[in-house]
This record gives sequence, C-alpha cells and structure tokens, in this order.
Amino acid sequence: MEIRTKAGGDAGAGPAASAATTHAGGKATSADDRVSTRPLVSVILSRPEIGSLIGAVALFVLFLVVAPTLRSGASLFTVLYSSSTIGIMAVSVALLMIGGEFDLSAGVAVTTASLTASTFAFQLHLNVWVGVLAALVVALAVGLFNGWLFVRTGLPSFIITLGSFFMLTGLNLGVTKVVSGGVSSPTITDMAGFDSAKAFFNYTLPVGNGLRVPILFWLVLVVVATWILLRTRVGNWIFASGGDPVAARAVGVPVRKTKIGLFMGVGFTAWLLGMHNLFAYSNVQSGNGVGNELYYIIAAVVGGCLMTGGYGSAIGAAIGALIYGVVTNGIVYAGWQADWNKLFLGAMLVIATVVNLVVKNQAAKR
Amino acid sequence: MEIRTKAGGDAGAGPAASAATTHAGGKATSADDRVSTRPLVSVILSRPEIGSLIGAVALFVLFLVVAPTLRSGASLFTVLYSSSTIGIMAVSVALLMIGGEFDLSAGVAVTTASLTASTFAFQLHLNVWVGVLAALVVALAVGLFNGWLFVRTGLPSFIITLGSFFMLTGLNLGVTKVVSGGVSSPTITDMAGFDSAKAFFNYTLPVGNGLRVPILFWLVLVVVATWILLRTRVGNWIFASGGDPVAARAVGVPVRKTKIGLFMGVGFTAWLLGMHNLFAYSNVQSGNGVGNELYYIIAAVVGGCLMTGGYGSAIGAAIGALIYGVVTNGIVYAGWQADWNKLFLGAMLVIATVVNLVVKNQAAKR
Amino acid sequence: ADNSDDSSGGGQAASTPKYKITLVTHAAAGDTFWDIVRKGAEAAAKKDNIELQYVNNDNASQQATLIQNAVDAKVDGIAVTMPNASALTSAISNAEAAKIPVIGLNAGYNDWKQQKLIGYFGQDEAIAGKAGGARLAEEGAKKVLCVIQAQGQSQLEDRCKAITEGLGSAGSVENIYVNGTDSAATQSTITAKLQQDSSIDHVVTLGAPIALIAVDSLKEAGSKAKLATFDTNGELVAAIKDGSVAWAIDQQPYLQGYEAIDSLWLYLTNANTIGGGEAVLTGPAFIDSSNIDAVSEYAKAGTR
Amino acid sequence: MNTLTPNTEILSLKDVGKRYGNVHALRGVSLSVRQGEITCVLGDNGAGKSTLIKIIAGLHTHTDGVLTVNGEEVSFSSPRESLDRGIATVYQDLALVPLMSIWRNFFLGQELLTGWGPFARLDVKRMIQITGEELTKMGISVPDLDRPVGALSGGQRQCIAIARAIYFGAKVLILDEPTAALGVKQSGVVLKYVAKARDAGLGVIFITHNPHHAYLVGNHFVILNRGNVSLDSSRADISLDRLTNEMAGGAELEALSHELSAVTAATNATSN
Amino acid sequence: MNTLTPNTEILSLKDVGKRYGNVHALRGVSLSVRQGEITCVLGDNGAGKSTLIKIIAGLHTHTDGVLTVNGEEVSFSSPRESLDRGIATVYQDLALVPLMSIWRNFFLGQELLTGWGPFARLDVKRMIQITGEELTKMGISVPDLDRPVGALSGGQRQCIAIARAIYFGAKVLILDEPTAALGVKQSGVVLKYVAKARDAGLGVIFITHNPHHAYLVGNHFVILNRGNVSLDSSRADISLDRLTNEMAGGAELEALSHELSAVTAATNATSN
Ligand SMILES: Nc1ncnc2c1ncn2[C@@H]1O[C@H](COP(=O)(O)OP(=O)(O)OP(=O)(O)O)[C@@H](O)[C@H]1O
Ligand SMILES: Nc1ncnc2c1ncn2[C@@H]1O[C@H](COP(=O)(O)OP(=O)(O)OP(=O)(O)O)[C@@H](O)[C@H]1O
Ligand SMILES: [Mg+2]
Ligand SMILES: [Mg+2]
Repeated sequence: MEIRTKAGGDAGAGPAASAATTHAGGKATSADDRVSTRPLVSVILSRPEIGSLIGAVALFVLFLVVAPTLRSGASLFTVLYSSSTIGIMAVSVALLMIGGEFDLSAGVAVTTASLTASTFAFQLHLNVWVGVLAALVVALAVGLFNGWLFVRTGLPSFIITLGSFFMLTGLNLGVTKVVSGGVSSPTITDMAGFDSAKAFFNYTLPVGNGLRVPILFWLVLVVVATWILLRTRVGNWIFASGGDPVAARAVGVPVRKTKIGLFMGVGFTAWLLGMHNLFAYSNVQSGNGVGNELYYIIAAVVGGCLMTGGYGSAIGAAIGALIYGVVTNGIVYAGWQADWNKLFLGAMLVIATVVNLVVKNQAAKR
Repeated sequence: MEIRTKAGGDAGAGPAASAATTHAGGKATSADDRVSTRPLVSVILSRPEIGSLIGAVALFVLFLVVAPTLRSGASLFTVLYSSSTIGIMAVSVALLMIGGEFDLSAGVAVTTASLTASTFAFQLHLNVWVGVLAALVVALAVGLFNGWLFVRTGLPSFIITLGSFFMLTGLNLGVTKVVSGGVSSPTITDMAGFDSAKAFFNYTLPVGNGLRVPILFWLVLVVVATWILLRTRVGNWIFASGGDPVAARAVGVPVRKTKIGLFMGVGFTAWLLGMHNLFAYSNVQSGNGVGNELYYIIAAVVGGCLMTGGYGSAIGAAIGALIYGVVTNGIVYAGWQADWNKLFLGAMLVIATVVNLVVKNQAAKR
Repeated sequence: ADNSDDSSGGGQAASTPKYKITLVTHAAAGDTFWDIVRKGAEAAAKKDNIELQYVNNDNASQQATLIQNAVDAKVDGIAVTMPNASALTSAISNAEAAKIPVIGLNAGYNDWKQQKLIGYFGQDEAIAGKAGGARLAEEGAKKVLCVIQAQGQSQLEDRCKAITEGLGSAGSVENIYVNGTDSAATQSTITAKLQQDSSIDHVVTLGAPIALIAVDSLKEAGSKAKLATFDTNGELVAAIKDGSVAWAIDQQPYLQGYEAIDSLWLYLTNANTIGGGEAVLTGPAFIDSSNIDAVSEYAKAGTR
Repeated sequence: MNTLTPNTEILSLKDVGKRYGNVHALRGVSLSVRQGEITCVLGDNGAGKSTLIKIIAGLHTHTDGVLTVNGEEVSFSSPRESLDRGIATVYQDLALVPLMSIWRNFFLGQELLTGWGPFARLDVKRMIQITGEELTKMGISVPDLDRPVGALSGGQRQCIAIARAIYFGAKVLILDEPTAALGVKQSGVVLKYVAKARDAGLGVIFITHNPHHAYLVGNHFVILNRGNVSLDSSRADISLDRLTNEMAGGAELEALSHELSAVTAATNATSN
Repeated sequence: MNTLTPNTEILSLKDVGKRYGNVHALRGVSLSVRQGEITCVLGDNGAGKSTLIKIIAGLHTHTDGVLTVNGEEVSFSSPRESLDRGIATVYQDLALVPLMSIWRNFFLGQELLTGWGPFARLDVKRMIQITGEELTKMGISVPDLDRPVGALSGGQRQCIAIARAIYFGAKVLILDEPTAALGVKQSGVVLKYVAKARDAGLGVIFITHNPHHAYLVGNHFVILNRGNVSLDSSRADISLDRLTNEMAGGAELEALSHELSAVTAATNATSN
C-alpha cells in the first residue's frame, strides 16, 4: 500500500501543506475569495425572460410614439386580446420546448378542437357542453398520440408532429366535409347550452372597453405553468428531460411520461383556445390554424426558451406573445403600408432577440 | 518515485501478468475477438439513406399497385419533375442540417431570386441574363446575411432565418408592389436574352415524354454534394460543425466559415430553382414559396438527416424528396378523395420514417 | 397628392374633409386579384380626398382583429369583405356601436343585410358559379375538374359547389386541391390529375394565376380539355386572346374597390346609400374571345 | 460504527453478457455484491466495466445471463427500476444536466417536497441547504448553488455526482471511476465515504484504474479483460503487488518506469 | 535520442488572469514553457488548470496579463490561431465529435489530401492507415476505425485525443489530465509518449492530479491554488514527497490512509 506507507513517513510535513489544508477544507463553500457576489441587477438580468421583457418594453415605447391610437385603453385591450390568442398556446408550447420537443400540430389542433365540439354536438343533437367535453377528450388524445408515438419510435418530435400536422389538417377537412357537407363547422348558435358555453369561453369583463376572457385564461396559465416549472417536482423533470434526457433518465426521472404529459398539455391549451374561437366566432373554417404553430414557437423562442431544450420560462413565452401582439397590431395602428408588415415583423423579431442576447451577455459579464 | 521502485521489485511477476501483456499489446487493433466482422448487408444498412430508400421503394410499389396511371413513363417524369423542385433545395438544406442549422427562409428565397431577376432586367431594360446574375448575387447575399447574422449573434438559426423569412416575404411583396405596381413580377418574355435563358433553365430533353432539366440539375447537385460530404475537407468540417461545434472549433475547424458557406449554398440552390420557376412559368407571384421550406426540411429528415446535426446524406435528402413526389402525385394518380390527401401525406410521412427507423435498428442489431 | 391627376378617377380631388377609411380584406398575400380591388379603392380614395389604409388577412379571426384595430383607431369608415361573416359579427357591431359606417364588398352577399352594412358591392358567388356551370353544360362538358388553391376556405368551395349546381345533370365535377403558393407543385398536381383521368374535358380554376399555370399542365399532359377560370388579370386577358384560356368569369374587382370607398364617401358627406337597400352586383360577366378586345387595354393598365 | 449484518448477497450476476450490435462487450460475467462489502472492478480501457455497471443501473438491458437482486431475478428496463431497489449509481460520463442549477441536479428525481396534496411544492430551502452541506463535507468549494452545473470544473461536477449517489444510496452503491477527475484530497474524501457506506451496511461496486485506491478499500477484486472475468479474488487471497500485475500491462509499466527515469536523469543533467 | 537545443522559452505567461462573469478563475499567473522541457501543472479541483490551458489553446481569451509565444505577444481569439503556431492540445472534456468515425476525428481540421487543384480529395486510405498505426502504438484495441467515436469507452476516446495531439504536435504540446480515464498500461504509454515529445524538442504542459505521474516525467512543477500560483519550482529543487504534500490536502490523504487501513483490517477480520 504505497500511499499509506508514504503517508506514515511524511505525516504533518511542511507548513505549506497544512496551510493549504485549512484553506481548502472545512466550510469552503462560503470561503472562495475568487467569487464576487453577483449584484442583484445581474441576478435579475440572468432570468430567461428579462431580455425579451426589455425588448417588449422598447417595442411598446416605439409604437406608442409612432402610433397614437395605441395610447387609448381600447387599443391596449385589443393588443392584449390578440396576444392572448397566441399566448395561451405559447405557454404550453414553451413548456414542451423546455422539455426538449416541438409540436408542429399545435396550430391545427386548435381547429380540431373547435370542429370536434361543434360537429359532435350538432350531429348527435346533444347539449353543446357535451361537445365541449368531447373536444377536450379529442384534444388530449391528440397530445397523447403525439407523445406516445414520439416515445415509442424515438423519432424526432419535429417529424412526428409534422406527420400529425398533416393528418389533422386532412382530418379537419375530410371529416367536416363528410359530416356537414361543407368546409366550415355547422352553426350551433341555437343549440342547448350554447349561451352558457359562450358566456364562459367568450365572456367580456366590464373593465374599461371590455376585457375579454382569453386574457384571463392566459394569465392563469402563465401563473400555473410558472409554478409548475419552478416549484414542483414535475417542473424539475421538465427542465431535466429537455436539458439532458439521457442523464435525466439515468437518475430516475420518468422522461417519457414527462414528455407525454407535455404533449398533452399542448392538447389542453389547444382545447381552451379552440373553445374560445368556436364561441367567439360562432363557426370555424376547417382550413384554419395552419401556420399558427410557428407563431407559438416564435413567442416561446423570443421569450428566451432554448430551441434545444432545458432552458426557458412561461413568463418569457407570455412576453414573446405580447411582443407579437404589440408588433402586429402596432403596425396597423401606425398605419404602415400593409405590404411591408411582414418585413417589419421580421425585423422586430430579429431586433427583439438581439436585444435579448445583448442583455444576457451584459448579465453574464457582471 | 513509487511506481518505479515497485516496478523494480516485481518486474516479470506472475505468468498472468505477462499473458495479459501479450494479449493487449502489439497489433491489438486487429486482435479483438469480441468483435465479429459486420456482414456486408449490415454495413450497407447502416448508411443514413438506406432506411428512406426502402421506405421509398415500398411506397412506390404501393402506388404502382393502386394507381395504374403511375406505370406510364409520362407519369414517372411528372413525379420526377415534381420531386426535383423540392429536391434541388433539399440537397442544400440537408447539407445545412448536417452542419447543424436550419433555414426557414429557403422557401421564400426562391421567390426572391425569381423576382429579382425579372424586376432587375425589366426595370433597367437590360438583357435577361444580367437579371439572372443579379439574382445570383442577391440569393448568395441572402445566404451570407443569414450566416453572418447567425455567426455574429450566436442566436439559433431557427430564429435568425425565421426573421429573414418574414423580412423576405415582406420585401418580395413590398418591393414588387413599389416597382411594378402589382403583386406579380413584370412580364419579361419579350426581352433580350429571355429565350436563351429559358432554353437553359427550362430545357426539356427529348427523352420519352420529355425530361425536364431541373431533374438533371437535381442529379448533379446530389452527386456534387455527396462528393463534398464524403471526399473533401469541407465535408469533414460540415459533419464536425454540426456534430459538435465546440469540439470542432477546438481542433481548428473553421466552424463559422463552414456554416456561412452552407447558408450560401442554400442561397445558390434557391437561385437555381428560382430561375427555373421564372422561366418555366414566365412570371412569379410575390407571395409564392411561403411554406415550402418545411417540405425541404421534411425531405432532408425523411432522408435520414438528424435534426440536431452531424449526421445525414445528400442522397438521403434526394430520396426524401422522391418520397414526397411519389406520395403527393401518387395520391392524385390513385384517384383518392382530394379532401383526405393531407391525411394520406401525413400518414405516409410517419410510415416512411418509421420504416427508416426499423431498418436502422435492424442494422444496429447485426 | 390632393391635386395629382388620376387617370381612372379623373379630375380634381374632392375638397371635403380628409376622411380616414380602412379597407379590410381576406386576401392572402400576393394574390393578383386583390391588386385590382385595391387599385380601384385607391383611385376612389384619391378622388375623394380620403386617407385609405389597406389591410388584409386570410384568417377570419385575424380579420376581426383588423376591424377592431380600425375601430380603435376611430376611422371614419370601414370597407370589409366577409367570407365568414359570423366570425366578424362582433367586430362589426363594435364598429357600428362606435358610429362608424361599414360597407361590404366582394364576399358576404348573403350576410351584409343581417350585419347592418350600409351597402354591398360584389357578385353572388352562387349566381356566378351557376352561370359558369350552365355555360359549361352548354359547351357539352361531361367531366369538369375544379381546382382549389387553398384547402378549407368556404368561398372557394362555394364556387365549385355552385358550378356543380349550374352544370346540373349534364356532367360531373371533381375537386382537386393544389398548393397555390408553389407554381411547380400546382403544375405537377394538375398534370397528374389530367394523366390519371383522361375523361376530363373541362378545367375550371378559381383564380387567374392558377389558370395560367394550368395552361402548362394541359400542354404537358397532352390533354385537350378546355380551360375556364374565375377572375382575371393582365396575363390572363392575354391568354384568352391567344385562346389558351376559353373564358373567365369576371366580377369587376376594380369596380368593387372603387365603389365601396366612393359610396362610403358619399355616405359620410351626404348620407347617400347606393343600391336601394339591395346589393349592387358587379358580376358575373363573361370575358371571352368575343369581348376580349374591349378589356385588354385596361387589363394592361392593371385595372381589369 | 460497525453495523454489519452477516454478509448476505444483495446482488449477483450469473453469466451475464451484453452485445452492442456486432460488439460483444461482455461475455459470461459472474459477480456478486454482498452487504457491507466493497467489490472492486478493475480492467483495461474498453474492458467492459462501464457496460457492466450500466446493466446493474438499468441503463442497458443485458442480452444474456441472469441478474439477481435480493434473490429475485430481474431485468431492468429503466434506471428508475434499479433506483427503486435502492441501487444508486455514479456514472463515468456523469449524469448531470448542464443547464440546471447545482441543487436541482443534486435532488433530481428525488426532490424533497413540503406542503401536502395539491399544494405540495419543492422544499427549495432545505434542498439548497442539504446540497451545500453535502458538498462542503466533500471538501469542494462551490460558492453559488444556483449556478448551472455546466459552469463547473470537471472535478467539481464529479463531486456533485458522487455526493448525490452517497446521499441517496440505500442498499447498493455503484461508482464508475469516481476518482478519475479528482484531486488528491477529494479522492481521499471519496474513498473515506465509500468506506463509510460499506460500514453502514451497503454493498458497493467500485470501478477504478488505480489499484492503490482499490486495494485501500476493497474487500473483493474482479478484473475484467475484454469482456471476460479474468480474476475474481477476495482481499485475503491477493496482495497489492499481485493485483497491480494482474491488471493488464502492469509489467509493462514497470519497464517503462525504468526507462523514463533514465531519460529524466539525463535531461536533468543537461538542463541544470 | 537527445536532440535538445538550448532551453529557449517558447511560451510564457505573465500575470495572466481570467474572469467568467463574477468568477475570477485565474489571477496573476506567470509561467514559462521551454523547448525540451515538461512543465507540470498541478492543483486542486477547480483550481483553474483547465482555464489556464484553454487560454493557451485559444479557446478562451485571457482578460488580464500578457501571453507570449516565441517572444511575440499574442491574444488568441480562436484555437486555429493557436494550432497555427504549433500548439497542440488534449482537452479534459475531450474534443471529439461523437457521431464521426474514428479516423475522421483523428484528422479533423488537419485532413490529408491527395490529387491536386479542384480534384484534391481526402486521402482516406492513408488517413485510416495512419490512425490505425498510431492507435496501435498506444496499445489500445479498436477493431473498426469506421465506427463512430460515440460508441467507444471513455478511455478509448481519451487515447484517440492524445494520439492525435501527439501526432500533430509541432512545438508545444498541452495535455489536460490525459491519464485520468486511462488504465495502468495506457497511462504508461502516454507518459512514454510525453517524454518522447520532450526529447524531440517540444515544450510540454502536463496537467495531472497524480504527483507520481508528474514527478516521473516533469522538469518543472507549478501548483495552482484557487487561481493563484502557489508553487513554482524546477525538478532539482523539489522531491516527490514535498510535491505531494504541497498539493492541497496531501497531508489529509495520509491521515485518511491510516484511518482506512484500520477500518479495512477490522472489516476483514469480521468478514473472513
Ligand atoms: N453504445 C455502444 N455501442 C457499441 N459499442 C460500445 C458501446 N458502448 C461501449 N462499447 C464498446 O464496448 C466495449 C466496452 O466498453 P466500456 O465502456 O464498458 O469499457 P470500460 O471498461 O468502461 O472502459 P474505460 O476504462 O475506458 O471506461 C468497448 O470496446 C466499447 O468500444
Ligand atoms: N464557463 C465557466 N463559467 C463560469 N465559471 C467557470 C467556467 N469554467 C470554469 N469555471 C470556474 O472556474 C474555476 C476553475 O475551473 P477549471 O475548469 O479551470 O478548474 P480545474 O483546475 O481544471 O479543475 P479540475 O481539476 O476539476 O478539472 C472553477 O471554480 C469553475 O467553477
Ligand atoms: Mg468506463
Ligand atoms: Mg480541469
């Protein structure tokens, strides 16, 4: 036993050695003089959503200047409402992205939910609420299917959900066509339960010019998702499943179940938004929703979620959705030429993420 | 010196030790009896594109059975042509994906190229070929811009190119509107050089029912890309930049230049396809191309490219494009209800990738 | 801009106060049809000293938001297309509650009265489609291919449905979907369909650019089918002239845009309404070889 | 401190084999782990040590043979199953999530909760406190437990993985080259912990390249050679020197040592 | 074998410092590397060793002080610049691309070409052959050079990284804990290689936790402690024992050793 023998010979050798020992041992955790405490501002700046918040504020100020209309309360509610229709989905899409996966079927799933509710209630002459429940089951089933197929095959979720994107698009159209003979959902405004369902899913609070209920749904979802992410076991698992699924699995995190759950979460918000769309607009075109999945992803990414998973926040995604709402409506309020609005949208997107980045780098430097 | 001292004492110790030495030392590279040589079939099966090839063949056979029309030579050329318009872009998109990045602006960049060529030649009353060159410069510049912004900011390419996707969409529309007063490109059929350019970019070889030249472009691109990937230094760098950019940079691979080059490669193929579209259809709608980027990505992924980079092949992407062509046209040839075609497309996509996966797993097991 | 000469509007701009009017359409970006609508609207705006904002979105709920935006901006009038009127109901009633006059154009023939608009300029898709179908029957059509360039849009489906009705028992109609934003894909799909079913004797497209691509498909598939289309643009008029497209159903988009804005102006300045409580039909009219010369000059200018 | 129960066998492998495609990484390996004993697995690079422990940890499923835990035949299909039977593992290629904070990594998969029912939430304060204590005990200095693990040095990360496994180890503790990236002091601490775990009645599998470390704590030694067990001996039957030599290449190193010292001497002569 | 030129200084650091955000990982480090000499850098976990070599390798840029190569002041902004000055590095967290084959990894960034002009292509045959030879020389057995690196064991991967650096090392060779994951035999081979590189006139920086390995080959010893140089001595001025003790915690390990052996003895007595 080499080390032992030697040790016997040299125990308590030079003063240097013992100095080093005291230095490194004991309550070293607090003793490292190389680390300056991070100033509060830098702790705040290192949150995922801060960059986008600053981007959002900057854009908002810009549009307040160039678009006087935006300064009215009514316009603010319009912007909030418009943001909420992206934001509701962005919350669950962000959670899924933190968990390392994509859902390209999220946009059409919203339409699937609307169509299911109206078609089901209409065809079977049931109370509208039964249709609403059927839609919930179907929306969750879509999420379950995506998650199950993902877990079973191990294929990238991009390709799995691209497949279900196409399939749902086809089903939305084909089933509606077969059942109702046209491409839009049957009118259910005169059916039992419609008014109460409408009152719930499209309620307008008598605040100012009218605060529409999706804004509240959105807020609640953000709070719940933030709570889940930061203060529950499942939140920990989501971060781990996205950050390093192999490592997470190795320490016993139920990675597969977590991911399936996240896909179903997207299904749930798709249902919520789908119900709002149905009751707010009375009927639904079966071709709707295509392409919206990209906006949800944009909101999440602009809000600081990493595309590769393992990092991000629900609040960030909400801010991303808000940026989207401010920009798309701001361009209209500013009266800019409609031909260019995609150009502005693209430029804003890049600017917001670059601001985000600069802020983060600043935070890291402190 | 512990080890030395000990060594002196024990040199040539037990027979076990020396046996082990001979066993492990020397020309061990060939001596490991744990490894059975892989049968040729399994070596072949482990290529990235094989799974998709089998998927393609299976789908092709399926459609040959259900769609008699497909058995005619003319239909085959239609399928090939249709595949080539996706395939030309899929080659460069696959290379970019192997290099670890995405380009969501690839679809609209094609339209940008067409619009640039026609608008430039028309407005300045120049020979059409000058417009063609201008379009090449612009297309490469778009790639350079994407690559430069990516490298400078370090933001995910998804978000960078999403920004340029929106910006190009806006520019296509806005500039065309400003310059030509409408939303489609000016007619250049009567301008100098049009006929020769058309003869080049929309040549039809007198083979069978007419073999259109994009099919040849596509073939050449696949061969060149395969050569680059497998037999050049740059190919090595592409795999490394996608597989592990940090490691690649650490061993001196010019990761940034490689990636900028890949973005410019997408620009180049966008130009090529854009010129074909311009001369084949004489004028171009400024809203065209939106959404096609997804098909390019699908082709690459179905062809075995990893979304996370570092793995894939140009041939695979070509097969992916072929699958797309076979399925989209096959559904029509089979005379299936048009309402359901997206459903079929989605199902085929999932089936093709699952077959791909099964084949790969089989290969790994041998 | 007030005094600039305008070839189509003609004369001096009006000296009435500068009203702000928003035109909200369901156009997909980059469709030539809407170019013409917009040109008409702009001509009227110029003439009437109106500040016109044009906005568009092909998603109904987004369109509702655009209307809401206009209400928020307290514009003086809104012109709107209503392919899916029930989705726009609440936004339109918000406008009316804010005392903003709303006028309909292009789409919404069946709904504009219910929505309490001050007027409507457009064609009845059913009438147009039926007329087209009847003409096909007259030409002896047995098998008609109806090409839809975007899936799941009612107004497009309605056209094909109306054609079926107009054609009656004379023949059958089959729908096909193409990716309208990709010329090559559109061409291949139509080609494939023609190769698959050689009994197709007529092809109807629902937009001028698609018709121009279908010309190539017919050529490539070696099909003898005749080609007809809804709507026109400059190139399409040329194609009718050279015979590659037989006829087009014209609803005079320029007129729709022009009249919508102009009658809002009349309403704002003089409380006039047009149509006597009924819709003002701008179509359908057929453009074919017999009357093509009359429109080709204007088509070049981009107003037909 | 000796709370030893009689040395009952907790875990045993019989003729276990594992194939990765055409590579037969393990063949006919038999091994047993007893309560209160440390079984050291030694062997050349690529001998199959990590593969062996990945099977026990549930990360891979064995393709041949029988794995028995507490007398019950098992075939783990996920690490969870292994963990649930009280087997805690420190992986060679770590199992930490780089973007997550140190304390979240420490408790990953075994989070502490406070509150009850739907209001149960992470007990962040306690988790941070315990993480800090455990790391301090290991003698590494990590000032900010909220920092992401990715920003730590290789050795610091290794220490977190070890501290976690020891903290949660219930019946069997598996360590795959835990001391490889560690400094002299930290290695010492880890060895001490391993010995403590054994004394608390755990069965320990300790993989290392260092015969000195192995001999310092091991009760039982297994040498793997190209996927086969080439030596299986209890401490009483083998000396450190013999062990060193049994490891492939032991003899070679001796020769090298001579050679090197000669060179070094020469160099020193020239350079000084 | 001794082709030593006079010990000219190839590389030197003066008061070099590096901050990562609020962590000041290195402070005022001075060091010099001479031709034909091996400078060993030792130190506790997290002492800043890897940070130091990442600066020299061009992976990070230093925030304070002066780095001089061949008498010229430099500040590398990419590893390429460092490589171009003949500095080859083996990173602790490796630098291999898991999905690429072994031979492609070996030659990554320094590919061999055949043919000329536009027809220049990879000389696959020669690259495979050389890779095979170099790995065989290191005594590791990798049967199929076309396999992806990701499927190799930790030690096998380490060997590839080392073999590559040694093969391409031109003037300065930097090794960050190269032997940590290696078996006894492979460690010996690596040490021999390091000595050979030195004898061929290269300057070598050798980072290790193992004072035995360090003393076996080193000419010069630098101990880092919390980002500061706490010892800088040439071989002539220090003994192995002293070196071991200077490393933080050396003394602690000795004490531990005693303790452990006592425990082990007790255990053995109980269990046998
Ligand atoms: N996923 C895999 N696919 C194919 N071969 C593998 C895989 N993992 C390991 N191997 C091979 O199996 C053999 C044993 O690997 P293992 O990682 O168990 O070795 P080890 O004894 O832990 O080596 P080290 O001491 O270097 O860590 C090696 O030859 C390795 O190349
Ligand atoms: N990217 C980084 N960001 C922030 N801090 C870092 C980063 N990299 C290293 N550090 C910190 O700098 C200090 C020095 O790390 P370094 O990796 O140089 O240590 P080391 O001496 O190589 O340790 P080991 O022996 O464990 O490899 C550590 O406290 C570590 O946490
Ligand atoms: Mg191992
Ligand atoms: Mg280190």
